[in-house]
Amino acid sequence: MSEERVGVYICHCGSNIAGTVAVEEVSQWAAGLPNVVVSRDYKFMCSSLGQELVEKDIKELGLTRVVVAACSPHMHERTFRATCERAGLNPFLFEMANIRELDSWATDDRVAATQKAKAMVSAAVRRVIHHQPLQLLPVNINPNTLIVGGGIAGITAALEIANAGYHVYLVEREPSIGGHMAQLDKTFPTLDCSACILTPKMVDVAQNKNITLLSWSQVEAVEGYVGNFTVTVRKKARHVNEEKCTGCGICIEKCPKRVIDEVFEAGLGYRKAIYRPFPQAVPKYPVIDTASCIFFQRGKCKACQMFCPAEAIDFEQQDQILKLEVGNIILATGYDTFDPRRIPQYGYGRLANVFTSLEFERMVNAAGPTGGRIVLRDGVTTPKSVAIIHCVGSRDKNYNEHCSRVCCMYSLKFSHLLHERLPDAQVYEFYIDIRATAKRYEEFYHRILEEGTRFIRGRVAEVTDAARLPGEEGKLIVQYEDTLIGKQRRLPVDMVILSVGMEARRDSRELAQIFGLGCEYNGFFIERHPKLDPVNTMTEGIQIAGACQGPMAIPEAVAQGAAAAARVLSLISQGTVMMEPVRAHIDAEKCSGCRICNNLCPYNAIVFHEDRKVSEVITALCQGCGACVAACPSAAITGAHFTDEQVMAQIEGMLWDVQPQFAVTSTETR
Amino acid sequence: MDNSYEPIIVGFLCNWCSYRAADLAGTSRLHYAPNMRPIRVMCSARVEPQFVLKALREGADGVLIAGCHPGECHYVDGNIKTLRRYELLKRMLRQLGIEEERVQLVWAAASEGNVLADAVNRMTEQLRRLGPLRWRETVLGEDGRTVEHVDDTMAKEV
Amino acid sequence: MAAKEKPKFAMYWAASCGGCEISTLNMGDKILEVDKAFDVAFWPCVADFKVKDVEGYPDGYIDLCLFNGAIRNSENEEMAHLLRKKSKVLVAFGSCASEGCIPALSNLTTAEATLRTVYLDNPSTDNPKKVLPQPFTKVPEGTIQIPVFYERVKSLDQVVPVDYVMPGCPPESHQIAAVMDAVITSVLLPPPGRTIIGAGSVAVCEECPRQKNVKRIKRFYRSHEITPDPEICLLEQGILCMGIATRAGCGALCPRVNMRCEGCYGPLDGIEDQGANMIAAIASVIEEGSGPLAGIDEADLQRRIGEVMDTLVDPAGTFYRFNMARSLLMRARPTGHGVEKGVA
Amino acid sequence: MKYGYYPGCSLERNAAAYHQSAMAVAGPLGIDLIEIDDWNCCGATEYFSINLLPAYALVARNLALAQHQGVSDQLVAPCSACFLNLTKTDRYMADSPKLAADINEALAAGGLHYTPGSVRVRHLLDIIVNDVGYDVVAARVSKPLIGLRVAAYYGCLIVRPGYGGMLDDPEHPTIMDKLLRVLGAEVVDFPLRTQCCGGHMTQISQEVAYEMIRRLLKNAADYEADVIATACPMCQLNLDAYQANVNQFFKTDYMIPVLYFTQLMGLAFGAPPDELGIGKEFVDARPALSKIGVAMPSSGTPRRSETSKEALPMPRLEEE
Repeated sequence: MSEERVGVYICHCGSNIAGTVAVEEVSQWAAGLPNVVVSRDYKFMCSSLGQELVEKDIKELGLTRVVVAACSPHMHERTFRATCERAGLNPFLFEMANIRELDSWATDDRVAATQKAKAMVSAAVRRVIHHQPLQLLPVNINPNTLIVGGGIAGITAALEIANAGYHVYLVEREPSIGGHMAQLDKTFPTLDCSACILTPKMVDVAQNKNITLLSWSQVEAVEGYVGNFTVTVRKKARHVNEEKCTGCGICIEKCPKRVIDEVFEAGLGYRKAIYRPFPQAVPKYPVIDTASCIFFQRGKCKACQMFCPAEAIDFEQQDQILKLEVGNIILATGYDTFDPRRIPQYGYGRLANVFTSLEFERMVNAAGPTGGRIVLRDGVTTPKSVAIIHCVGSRDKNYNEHCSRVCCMYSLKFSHLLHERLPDAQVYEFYIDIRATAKRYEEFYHRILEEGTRFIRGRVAEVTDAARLPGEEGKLIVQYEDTLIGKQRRLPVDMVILSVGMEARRDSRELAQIFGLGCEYNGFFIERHPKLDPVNTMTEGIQIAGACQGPMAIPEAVAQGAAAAARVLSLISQGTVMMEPVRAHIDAEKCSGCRICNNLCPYNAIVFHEDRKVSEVITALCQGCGACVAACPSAAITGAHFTDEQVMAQIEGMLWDVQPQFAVTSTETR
Repeated sequence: MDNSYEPIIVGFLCNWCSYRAADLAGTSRLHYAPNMRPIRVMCSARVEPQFVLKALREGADGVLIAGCHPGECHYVDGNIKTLRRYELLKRMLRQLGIEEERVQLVWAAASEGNVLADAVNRMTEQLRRLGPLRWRETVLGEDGRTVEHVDDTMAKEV
Repeated sequence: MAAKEKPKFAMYWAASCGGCEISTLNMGDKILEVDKAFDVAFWPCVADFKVKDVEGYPDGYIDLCLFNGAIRNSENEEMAHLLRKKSKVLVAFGSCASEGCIPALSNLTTAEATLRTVYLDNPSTDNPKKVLPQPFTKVPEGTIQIPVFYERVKSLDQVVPVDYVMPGCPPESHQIAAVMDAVITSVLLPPPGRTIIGAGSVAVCEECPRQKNVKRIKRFYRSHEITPDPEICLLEQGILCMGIATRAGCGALCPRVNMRCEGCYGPLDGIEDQGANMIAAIASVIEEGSGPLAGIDEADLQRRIGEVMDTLVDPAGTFYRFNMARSLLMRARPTGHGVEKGVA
Repeated sequence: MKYGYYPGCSLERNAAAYHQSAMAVAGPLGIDLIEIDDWNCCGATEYFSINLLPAYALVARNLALAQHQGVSDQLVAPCSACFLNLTKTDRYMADSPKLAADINEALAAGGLHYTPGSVRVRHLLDIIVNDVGYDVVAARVSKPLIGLRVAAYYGCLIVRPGYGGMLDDPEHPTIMDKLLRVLGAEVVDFPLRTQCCGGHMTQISQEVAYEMIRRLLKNAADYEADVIATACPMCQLNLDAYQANVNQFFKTDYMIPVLYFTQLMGLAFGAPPDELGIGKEFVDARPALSKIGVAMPSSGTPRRSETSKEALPMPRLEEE
């Protein structure tokens, strides 16, 4: 019988726990458990008074172990560890029993809940006796930061960190930073020209000496842990020498090969084989698209090289593999739009004059394929009537259940632009609910109402060109149900705009695997806590910002970019961060060199010493998962804070009410 | 079968996915059978078959191991190791006369509180039908008889 | 030890095969030194001693008692209690006494099934009246009493407290000799309390000369299905060698001759269940299931892994070959449908 | 591949061409259709609306026969109405044990019984596309239908979701388009591919039926289709037989022949037209079919070419 002196504290949590679990009964019952010297129950253990209760007992009763039965360890484990520390007790000689989320909130059966609470308290007491004092592990933080994704969120984070005086690597997959925002014409609700408010920030990025911009580059592998990441980046060959190129653009002019620009122009415009996505691109150096370049395909042409005044074209340029040492990583990889071809009845791809919202953004943009003129697919006729369909692929069980938050607002923006550019055009908007939820959004909605857009409440069933009634000839007919008048209607229009929703990037799962993150079922990254910690992830040292975490508009993306930067800056300024001591350790005396554990560690934290024929765990790299601890056939590997004795004792404690009245023959020396 | 029998399940929940799913079930007041008694481990790969046998021996009627979906493990592939161990353990338990429903492995992501709740309800129902295990009493206890209480009344004619 | 009178030595065999006695005699001429140093007080295998002789001894009369063999029936238990009373130092000698060994494999089935297989359901038995051994049988001359056949085979320390344990099936002669030397020269043995003597404290791999690499097992092979490479670790070739989870001390005798270690020296310190420990170790290094996991089909992955595990025949019998009696569950559940009925 | 074959009444009378052409293509495609002995009418679309239980029993009798004659556990019904009725009955019997009991009680009078789910009902188009496969069909094509502009008309019965396996996307099916393209024809876009042809409305209210037929003909004409291919005797009947009435009623002059897809497939396999029932249709198909092998550029503006400079590029459809 060990001589540990355990204090047990049962929390009422107001009525959250006491409402279902008979807390007094559990507390009195716990007092009778072996090693328990004091057992109290209190209304709010996490309150300062509750904590002082524990501190007083530790000092006055000489407690060597503490058990608190309250909420989830993810809520207040840190609070009570600090309490123990203040009272001079090692914070790891403490165990929490979650009798709220996992017990009182999950049933209304009072008797069963109390029985379960007793089991969890008994398990915690039996476990805490075997706890060992542990120290947090200091880890120093490399001040460099890696930001993946050069959209507005990534740009904001990069500038915040760089302006604070620390170095940032900004990796962007496309030839230029700017992300989706660079494609937009105006932004809601202020109707600022998107490029006008974005390009200054892009120029800042280019000119900031603390930012190393790696565009046309991709992250291929990440190793290490918070403060000490090693990132492998592939800087793809631009076939343009960045030192020599002045960005004059002659090569783009002279290039004879014209292809459809599926990325920046959203398939509505063209670009050359050697191209810059848009004039204000940052960096300004063009890129050769080897798939469409005549030289790379058939070995002839080289027009760009001939006309380049700075001899910057270099066909032999090879991809570069860079190894970046960084302390923190921010993922700001953005989103993809929903592909409306998945809804055949809306006719996108079949019916010429059905456009996606991104196509319309490019069309309405002065630098776009039509120079800002709103025309039909034939490039000539201006539409007299336009229908904008909301929630395409969003709020729909067959596609994405989530609301993408931005489509209502940009649809209203489209209405305004249509009224502005085609005064005599009639605009219709088919909506389910207008979601104008942020500052000055509702006022913007009223303004559009006054500008004469007709709002029809109802989901559009089909867009077809099969005319039936007079006046439908040669038009797109929108078949819909108007739920406010309870009728089915057909509306002939010239042009249809599909307000497509936001989805996670198509490759978000592969990216998550590279960075060791979790993905929701729909592909968005999982944040540490949806309400209180949206920019942090479960992996220490990796933050997420912007639409890669979920659908959001530009203001939220900027806010999250800055939030992620603030989190990084706090880590950098701390210089070191204390890491959980939950690690594995190999006792060389017990290790037989069987090497079972060698390939079990996803973080390569286990190395084998050929000379001494034993394996060893590199504590810094170990993340404490315990896979090797469980697997070691000689029990030579112990896992701090999750040892075999602790868990076995916990199991025994958990099953206190089913121990047999008579033990198997008494001499059983177990 | 005495109707007062309530199966007891020892549940091993991994800190990053299934434990948070259980937390989520609690915060969203999803009521599910209180028969599962949770033990938190950092990863489902930390659960040793030894823990499962210990739980069964100490009186549990069933053991539930819950981890992250393959591909979503916080430690990259801890859950795959758990799956391998589970598949081998399952085959050995069958030889020891323990029904397959008594030891189950389920995947529950951090956002799938309902999935975990359903799994617990389903398993509780299955164990109610199977009846108590009570290893020490029913399996080990029955030959607790010592030499003394054997007497000649048990003699049989040949 | 009494100054001039020689220390008393005893060796008993409960449910055992006699291999331990043979291994003891295998010490060669060292046995003469034992004879010189000890007075044999009770050694039924070697000389005709009677139980009432032992009952006549005062308590603690025997200085060293090597008890091999598992506790299968009531007589074994009686003798265990008797020898415990009469011996100062009781050693659970060999795998049967320490953890059940081969006799305990019958814990994987039922006592009744074992008896039926031996006395009824096998080709060479002619038992028309279907008579099974009973504790008491009335015959014209009176009542015959034979020991009670227990439902569960136990290890020695599950019936009486044991001072030392010498694992091995059988314990190697050189280990026995070493222990006897220590007792004869009264070298201070480690404190009693089921302390392991005559074996190492690290796994067999340390004594095994084979080259060990990182393990990636594709499938398992039974001994007749593969001729192993003599240089490389057997487990890596898919042969279920228990060496990784078994105590050293035998000098890796079996792996040296291309035979897989079957785990007879028992688990290492801190291991509650050798079988469960083996599952944790080898299942983790199965190759199936490694590789990219994004968007994998979960049911198909489970099926593929299941197929690899099917190549490992009779996991319980393999993992618990020597350790069944002291495993966590100690026996199979008689009412369980998976338990082979009537098949030995 | 062996299948039970349920021709249905239409394929014996007004849709004989469908039966003939089906038989003609079954051989080269390796499909063995064994007719169910003593089958009866399926009640088409009318009987269900008159009296439910006898209608179900009527259809279930065929299922029972198919089950007991045990030719194959799959029954092929080329006619869309029969296909849907058989599928619906099997599904509703499986879903509601009470209905199944009542039906089997009725069947017992004739010494028959049907266990729901034991026969899988398949449409002819389904087995050609999914069991035989496009590449096997392509291998059999000896006279590709080059130059023939075809509108693929599915009708409203065969792509309904919810009954057993999904044959194709209910909103926008494409399997017949792909099949005809494999036969070498130029398949035009046909937005009203699943719009109803009026069914038995021609008996109840002619004006309504004529309007529904006119829409289909107009849509096919707008896309300059030479011929409409269909897989349902009722659609063929309504579009073909009433084309003259529609022209008279709406003062239009549509001359679009309506053929079964198996007839076109037979032509592509090189079978002689009269063996495929060509000529049985009201609107003579021969003038249109004369275009096969003569790759005449169609008149009118080409739908997809981007010759004009200002035109904006069209997004590509996935499988094109």
